[in-house]
Amino acid sequence: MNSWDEIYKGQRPAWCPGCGNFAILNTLKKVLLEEGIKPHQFTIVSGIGQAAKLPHYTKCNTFNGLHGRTLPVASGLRFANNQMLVLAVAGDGDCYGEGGNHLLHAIRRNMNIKLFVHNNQVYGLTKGQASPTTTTPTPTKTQPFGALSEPLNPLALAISLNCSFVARGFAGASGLPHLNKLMKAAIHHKGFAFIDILQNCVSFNKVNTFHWYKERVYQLEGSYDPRDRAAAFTRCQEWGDRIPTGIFYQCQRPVFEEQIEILNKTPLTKQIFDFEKAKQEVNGFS
Amino acid sequence: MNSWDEIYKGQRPAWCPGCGNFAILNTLKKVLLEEGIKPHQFTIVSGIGQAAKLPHYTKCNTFNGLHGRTLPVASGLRFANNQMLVLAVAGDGDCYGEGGNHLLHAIRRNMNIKLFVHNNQVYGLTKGQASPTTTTPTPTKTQPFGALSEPLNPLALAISLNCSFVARGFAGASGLPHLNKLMKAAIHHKGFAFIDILQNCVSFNKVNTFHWYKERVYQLEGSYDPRDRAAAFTRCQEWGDRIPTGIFYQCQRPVFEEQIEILNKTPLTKQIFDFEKAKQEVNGFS
Amino acid sequence: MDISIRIGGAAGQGIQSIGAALAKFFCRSGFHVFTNQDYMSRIKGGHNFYQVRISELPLSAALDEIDILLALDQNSIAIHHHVVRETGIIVYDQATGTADFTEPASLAIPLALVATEANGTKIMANNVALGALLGLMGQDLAGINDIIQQQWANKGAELVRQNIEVAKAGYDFVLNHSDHRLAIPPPSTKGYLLLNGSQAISLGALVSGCKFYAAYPMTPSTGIMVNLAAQAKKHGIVVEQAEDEIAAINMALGASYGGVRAMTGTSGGGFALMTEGVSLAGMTETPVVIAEVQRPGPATGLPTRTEQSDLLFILYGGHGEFPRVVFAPGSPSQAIALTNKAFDLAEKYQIPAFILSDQYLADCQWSYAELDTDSLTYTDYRLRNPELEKLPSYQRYQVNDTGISPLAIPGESSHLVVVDSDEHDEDGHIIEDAATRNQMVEKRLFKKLRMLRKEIAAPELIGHRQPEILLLCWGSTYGVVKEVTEILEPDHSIAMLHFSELFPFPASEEFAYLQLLDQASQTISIENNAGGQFAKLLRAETGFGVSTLINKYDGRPFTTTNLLGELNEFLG
Amino acid sequence: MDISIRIGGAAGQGIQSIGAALAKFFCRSGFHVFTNQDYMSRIKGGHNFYQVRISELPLSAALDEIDILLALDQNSIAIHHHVVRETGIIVYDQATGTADFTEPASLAIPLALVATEANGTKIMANNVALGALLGLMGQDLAGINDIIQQQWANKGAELVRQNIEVAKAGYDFVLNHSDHRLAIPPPSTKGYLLLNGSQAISLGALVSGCKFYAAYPMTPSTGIMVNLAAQAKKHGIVVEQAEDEIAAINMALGASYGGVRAMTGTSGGGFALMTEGVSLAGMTETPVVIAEVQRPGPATGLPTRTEQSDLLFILYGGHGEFPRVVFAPGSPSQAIALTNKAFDLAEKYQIPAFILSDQYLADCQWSYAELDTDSLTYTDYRLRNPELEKLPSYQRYQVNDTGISPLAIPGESSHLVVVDSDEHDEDGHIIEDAATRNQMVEKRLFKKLRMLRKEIAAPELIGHRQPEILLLCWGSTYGVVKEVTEILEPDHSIAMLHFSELFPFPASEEFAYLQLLDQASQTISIENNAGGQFAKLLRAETGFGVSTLINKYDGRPFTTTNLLGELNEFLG
Ligand SMILES: Cc1ncc(C[n+]2csc(CCOP(=O)(O)OP(=O)(O)O)c2C)c(N)n1
Ligand SMILES: Cc1ncc(C[n+]2csc(CCOP(=O)(O)OP(=O)(O)O)c2C)c(N)n1
Ligand code: SF4
Ligand code: SF4
Ligand SMILES: [Mg+2]
Ligand SMILES: [Mg+2]
Repeated sequence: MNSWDEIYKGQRPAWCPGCGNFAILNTLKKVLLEEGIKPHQFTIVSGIGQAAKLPHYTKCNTFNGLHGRTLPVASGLRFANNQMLVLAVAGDGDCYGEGGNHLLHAIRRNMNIKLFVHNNQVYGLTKGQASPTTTTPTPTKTQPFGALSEPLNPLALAISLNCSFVARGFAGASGLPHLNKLMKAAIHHKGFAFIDILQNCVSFNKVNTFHWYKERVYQLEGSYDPRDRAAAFTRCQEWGDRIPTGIFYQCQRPVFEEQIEILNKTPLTKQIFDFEKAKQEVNGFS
Repeated sequence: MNSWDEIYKGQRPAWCPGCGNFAILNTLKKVLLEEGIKPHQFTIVSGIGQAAKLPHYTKCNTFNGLHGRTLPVASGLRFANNQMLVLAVAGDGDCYGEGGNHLLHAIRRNMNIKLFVHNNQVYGLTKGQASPTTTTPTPTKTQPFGALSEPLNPLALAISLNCSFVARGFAGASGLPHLNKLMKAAIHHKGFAFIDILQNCVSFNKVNTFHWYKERVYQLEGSYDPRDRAAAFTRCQEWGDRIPTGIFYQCQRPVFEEQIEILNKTPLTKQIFDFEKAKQEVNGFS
Repeated sequence: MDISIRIGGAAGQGIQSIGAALAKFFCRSGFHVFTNQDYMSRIKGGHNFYQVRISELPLSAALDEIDILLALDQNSIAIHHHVVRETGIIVYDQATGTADFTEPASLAIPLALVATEANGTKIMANNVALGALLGLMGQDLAGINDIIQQQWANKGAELVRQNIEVAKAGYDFVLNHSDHRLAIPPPSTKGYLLLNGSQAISLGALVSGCKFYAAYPMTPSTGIMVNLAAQAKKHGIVVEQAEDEIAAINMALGASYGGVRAMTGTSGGGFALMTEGVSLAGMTETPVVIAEVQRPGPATGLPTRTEQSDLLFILYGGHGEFPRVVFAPGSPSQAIALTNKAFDLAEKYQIPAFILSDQYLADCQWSYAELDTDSLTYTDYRLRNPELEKLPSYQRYQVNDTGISPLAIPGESSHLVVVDSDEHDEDGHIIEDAATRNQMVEKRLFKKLRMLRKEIAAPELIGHRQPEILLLCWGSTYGVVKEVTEILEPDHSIAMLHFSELFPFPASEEFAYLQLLDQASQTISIENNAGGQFAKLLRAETGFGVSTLINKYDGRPFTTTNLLGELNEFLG
Repeated sequence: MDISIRIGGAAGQGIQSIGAALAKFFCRSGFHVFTNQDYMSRIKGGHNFYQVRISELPLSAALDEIDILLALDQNSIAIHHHVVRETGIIVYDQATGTADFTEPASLAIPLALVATEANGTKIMANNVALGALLGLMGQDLAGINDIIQQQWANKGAELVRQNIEVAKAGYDFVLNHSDHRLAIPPPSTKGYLLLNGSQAISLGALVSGCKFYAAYPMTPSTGIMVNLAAQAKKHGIVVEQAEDEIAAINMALGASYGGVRAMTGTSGGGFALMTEGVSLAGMTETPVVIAEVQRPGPATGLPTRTEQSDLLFILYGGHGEFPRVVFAPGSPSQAIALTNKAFDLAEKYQIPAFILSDQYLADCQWSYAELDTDSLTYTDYRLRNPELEKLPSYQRYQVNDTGISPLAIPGESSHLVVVDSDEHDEDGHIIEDAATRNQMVEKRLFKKLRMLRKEIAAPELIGHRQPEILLLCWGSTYGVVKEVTEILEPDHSIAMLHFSELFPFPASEEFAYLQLLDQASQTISIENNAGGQFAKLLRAETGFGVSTLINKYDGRPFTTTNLLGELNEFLG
């Protein structure tokens, strides 16, 4: 057994054999080991879906909440404890469908949260309905006329909101060393860091298969400058025969919780409550 | 009384004197008259807020629903009746805050809906809290540390989602003939058309006042090409000393309801239900 | 004759296709069939089972003891071998299992090998098993050909042929390798229809003129959407997957406002997101039908299992006060009828109407000789042209004797249709004065409720007419309580009272069921939940408190076997 | 002495600042004060009023008849002149109104003119009116200076001085132009505190160690957020405006999981969006306090008015079954105590705890000599270091006798804190088996509920000890029912029973209130709703059906006057 697998050993995954989620899970474990982050030092907040089961399959503090509500919980946790490393793990349905509104506003807040979206372009756990990233006009059992909506481009969306870290990774073997780097960069980034991870679903996505991705995916060239927002916006629209991965956009923006003075010295959760002082407020009021 | 005011006369507005909403209302009435659209031929769907009261102040079919839920109702209505002209009217809190998720997916669907957002950069009806478009770091009574989130750029967001018609208007007197044109263009556009309208709130927005807008607002030059998505993305980020208005982006995309065969001939609401045929299905099933 | 076959295996092994084929086979042969499913929230692996019960008499529940276990993996043998009757048999895949005990009997089949030897491929092994089961039950194999044909049709004729061959090989394997037979007498009738709760609700919607269904996928409600989607083109129904449940109900309301019958469906967690929309339907008086297919909560709970724990939430979900109807069908046939009634009342009274289902009802298949379509109704209550255009004036919320204002369609005529989520006047415009408010509450709530109460049918009494022991139940427990009542009735003064129309609570004018309750020495409320929610409702509505609660909240349905066990101590 | 002053005008005319100053003035002078507000959902225009009632005795409700009407526009004269007592007077702005009747007396003041003549500006006209009112009531004007000082402090000393001058001018105007006086005897005590329900709930949160409040603005709940935000820096509280109510409750749960006491607040429509999160709190056993400040529904309803129509929704909101506590304070002082108790029980039992308020309670100000802080409690129930680190192992959902598993803070120690919205084992990991499910329902629901029941206080009985007539009420109607009971008690065998702790429903072991109900010949439930929701709850929980319902659902609160009127026919 690898040492990363030993240290971060969790429950036995209930994923299908061949699912891209395994590679993401293992990459994350390696990253944690390489970064020297101990299980109790981070929390994974997740929603509901196949991707969202991930925290159970590693060893960590876990808040496995509701479908779509990953980011508000992660934000609340950062408010309570701004010394906790908070990872948010979600599926594409979870984060771009049910949870779309929270994504917008979490990006705007720019709290120090690392969001990893396992984007398999389908609803996996509920058996193959179209997700916001499903290619048109894929017919499914619940889309009698096909998936007719323009597929959502999560990178373009994030860049439009001036997200301070926007990346795409690929969960295929060839992409893992790169994904490892992206995850580390996200963890080191100050502020909200978002990685959309292309992940194959062997059971329900027969279009965007492992091979489909593998043939198309490549890394942004070394000369690419992620500080250029306009370029990032253009580049992230490349999708089809060739699909770039890497850090598309990164900028420095004030981190939300750092702007709140009362959190500067001690995390809220460690601040001692002065009951007597508070009681004085009751009759001092008016 | 103007003829537009007579034909589309509604309830007496409960808006504050000096509010930018009056100008938007009157411009809309003129547009309707000039386009020859009779009161019963269109429906305004709105949410809750000052902006959302608008349909009561004109004469039209009205669905004044819940805060934030304008677009799903408008979509449902278009599904039922794809011959109805559907206008969706919302505030910035309504559409970008509470209703943010619906905006994403309504843009993706590209149904034939015209969305007019009265963007006063504040929650008006609830008395002055920060909205998603409020300038940082404005302090308010509910933002003790100031509004710290990056203000949302609705145009950039829409362009990132490949919204098929993206425009900005201004509700000041100088902007009204232009707003009139924008509204007409939106109505003639095939698909989802979105106008973010800068509107002053005399009671609660003391930063982005009428004069503040007036000094900054100008129209995109005639040579501007709204078909260029990259340029649109760059241009819509201009905000500060000078604020452009006009059609930033326009493209042709399949209209959602036009792709649904069963809607092609007759709107759903006029299709006759064949009870006997349906009953046969019950025992024919298995 | 009463045979139960349980097919166990991991998700992805195809137990559902074997089970479905088996059920269809017997149903078409003229047997009554009841099927139920037990599956995990995962796509591959874990452990699931599918049970098929067969009899010449109507069935309405499952048993715990089985006659045949088909085990596709070792795990299934370990979990289920102890419920196989002494006379029964375990059939298992020789490649994946061993049965190291002598009782019950067992038969190992090298499924893949048999398939390949019959010129099939390994993935056809399931049809070997299917053929083997039919062999064990001494059936004429011919009937299975059509079923295989249907299942494999879109894969081409050659594959169909191969699969038929393979099934035959399984059948022959049994004839050659085992003497064990479960005698099944040849049936007398022509064959039955097979229907589960999801299909029934979607058929109910279809036959009620539902033209728009918006939903967000959520187990175990997705079946309704899938079934309606399959009918969309043929019957002109728009099925739209919304971005979330909030959008789903608001879209349905928009479509209903636009003039079509509209519906949404979800499970408890999704319904939680819809309650504001329900209240909007109440205020705007927009007809809408909502199916809530329950699963065990709270929160994500047990996503693929069953529970009846959202009754009180459905009754009171949504802020403010407005009328609604709540139906909880007990069987697929009731589900058709009550979905039809929900659409009718939703439009007649311009209110939200609920169908409360659960995973158990959704997934269980019942067999029927024929479904009643004569009592189904369709009345278009909307005000359309030419009547509408002829009116001198139109007010969406006109106050009149009934509380039901005419429901016009926007755009049909020159009259405007103005609806508002704020309190409003007859025209639909915002008001704040006390007098108009009072008038609207009177119209919207009191007047309608008075009439609605008269629409509600009495609960159904089965069994003894003056029972000592009265079993109370609602919704999906109908079948099992019925079966248990029928078993016990010959020897006990027992009856059941099933409530499928729950709100407004049935009046006891026509049928004095309260008297029955008062006279019974034992009143036992049987619920698939922990809180005894129906018993609470009964007391809130009538003041009557039941003497005993029997609750099951482990995510599994009652079976005839375990309910009989639970009741034992009360039978004296 | 019992004087009521009503200030009427359009939104934006500043009636609130006049009313607030007046209330403060009398309160500080040692009078008891009760204020209530009636306002529209608009920022400018329309018609609002603010009422201040003054007495040397404690007050808990409003009257319909008033002694002084200050009318800032003609509309106010038209609407309210008929409720001015014969001995009363109407003071109005000469520039905007006329009083063309002889009774009651009236006094026109050219407000703006008086202001400018006193070297002020027109916008100071409100202080002319304020001074005039104090003149009419023969008060010593000195006390108003501090209040004006506070109100205008951030505008600079010069403006403060001018405003004081202007108030004096108004005062003098009355002395010179009117003989009408409402004699108010000099008070004997040192002055009272003035507090409304919103302030009380926020103080209750503050004093309970609330460290995180997330909400989305919604009338009439926003006051809580505003008050807490004002204390944020001083007391180290993070107040965050979420993008919607769903985010608000999920943020609160995230913060609570992180180790801090967390709260959210909203009104009915916002609460509708939170029910899934409530269920999540139930499943994950995450403490959270939720204030629901009711307004008339359904849907948007009457956004700035009052109603008690979300009781059953709060009790059963959220899918699945889990314990909760629901408190409905009847006054600001009860609101402090019950908010404190809600925080305590939420954390002790790891459950969602509700404070049910409404616009009436939120906005009404009560006066108090002193607020009880001795009975407030603060116990930190969380498992922190060093105890936590010392444990050999930790399981978030450990099964034990109490059902309450230790609540550790993630990151504090090397132990992991794993919580899950799916059904889970003691470690917090997903399970699907029936045995663990049963164990968790037993732990989470049954065990806790048994203990929780013992935490709930009995209802409060006021009046006759063996009443013939028993008035039942809950939440914000406390004050008015109390006042009415006290008025009637001398001549009737009457009492009131007020329920402020509604769920779990109070047991009748300590205080046999059910016996009182049985013995009373009339039991009258008084509710500010249409459905009689409390009466339903009472029957669901006890089987007792009240004899009469008195409901008010026009968006306005009961006043002493109208409730006395309603009760008249039952007094025999
Ligand atoms: C409120 C709510 N709605 C719907 C569901 C059902 N549901 C569970 S997972 C899921 C979607 C899964 O898709 P995705 O988020 O892409 O994750 P994946 O399984 O593909 O990893 C849905 C719709 C739910 N649990 N809660
Ligand atoms: C679910 C819900 N949450 C909150 C509210 C309260 N509310 C009404 S309007 C509004 C915001 C108004 O701001 P905006 O949408 O920008 O409209 P404006 O008044 O500025 O035109 C809010 C928060 C509500 N009605 N419903
Ligand atoms: S269904 Fe798809 S996403 Fe889910 S575990 Fe299987 S392969 Fe992975
Ligand atoms: S509050 Fe602002 S937005 Fe609302 S009516 Fe007044 S000026 Fe207009
Ligand atoms: Mg997915
Ligand atoms: Mg606004």
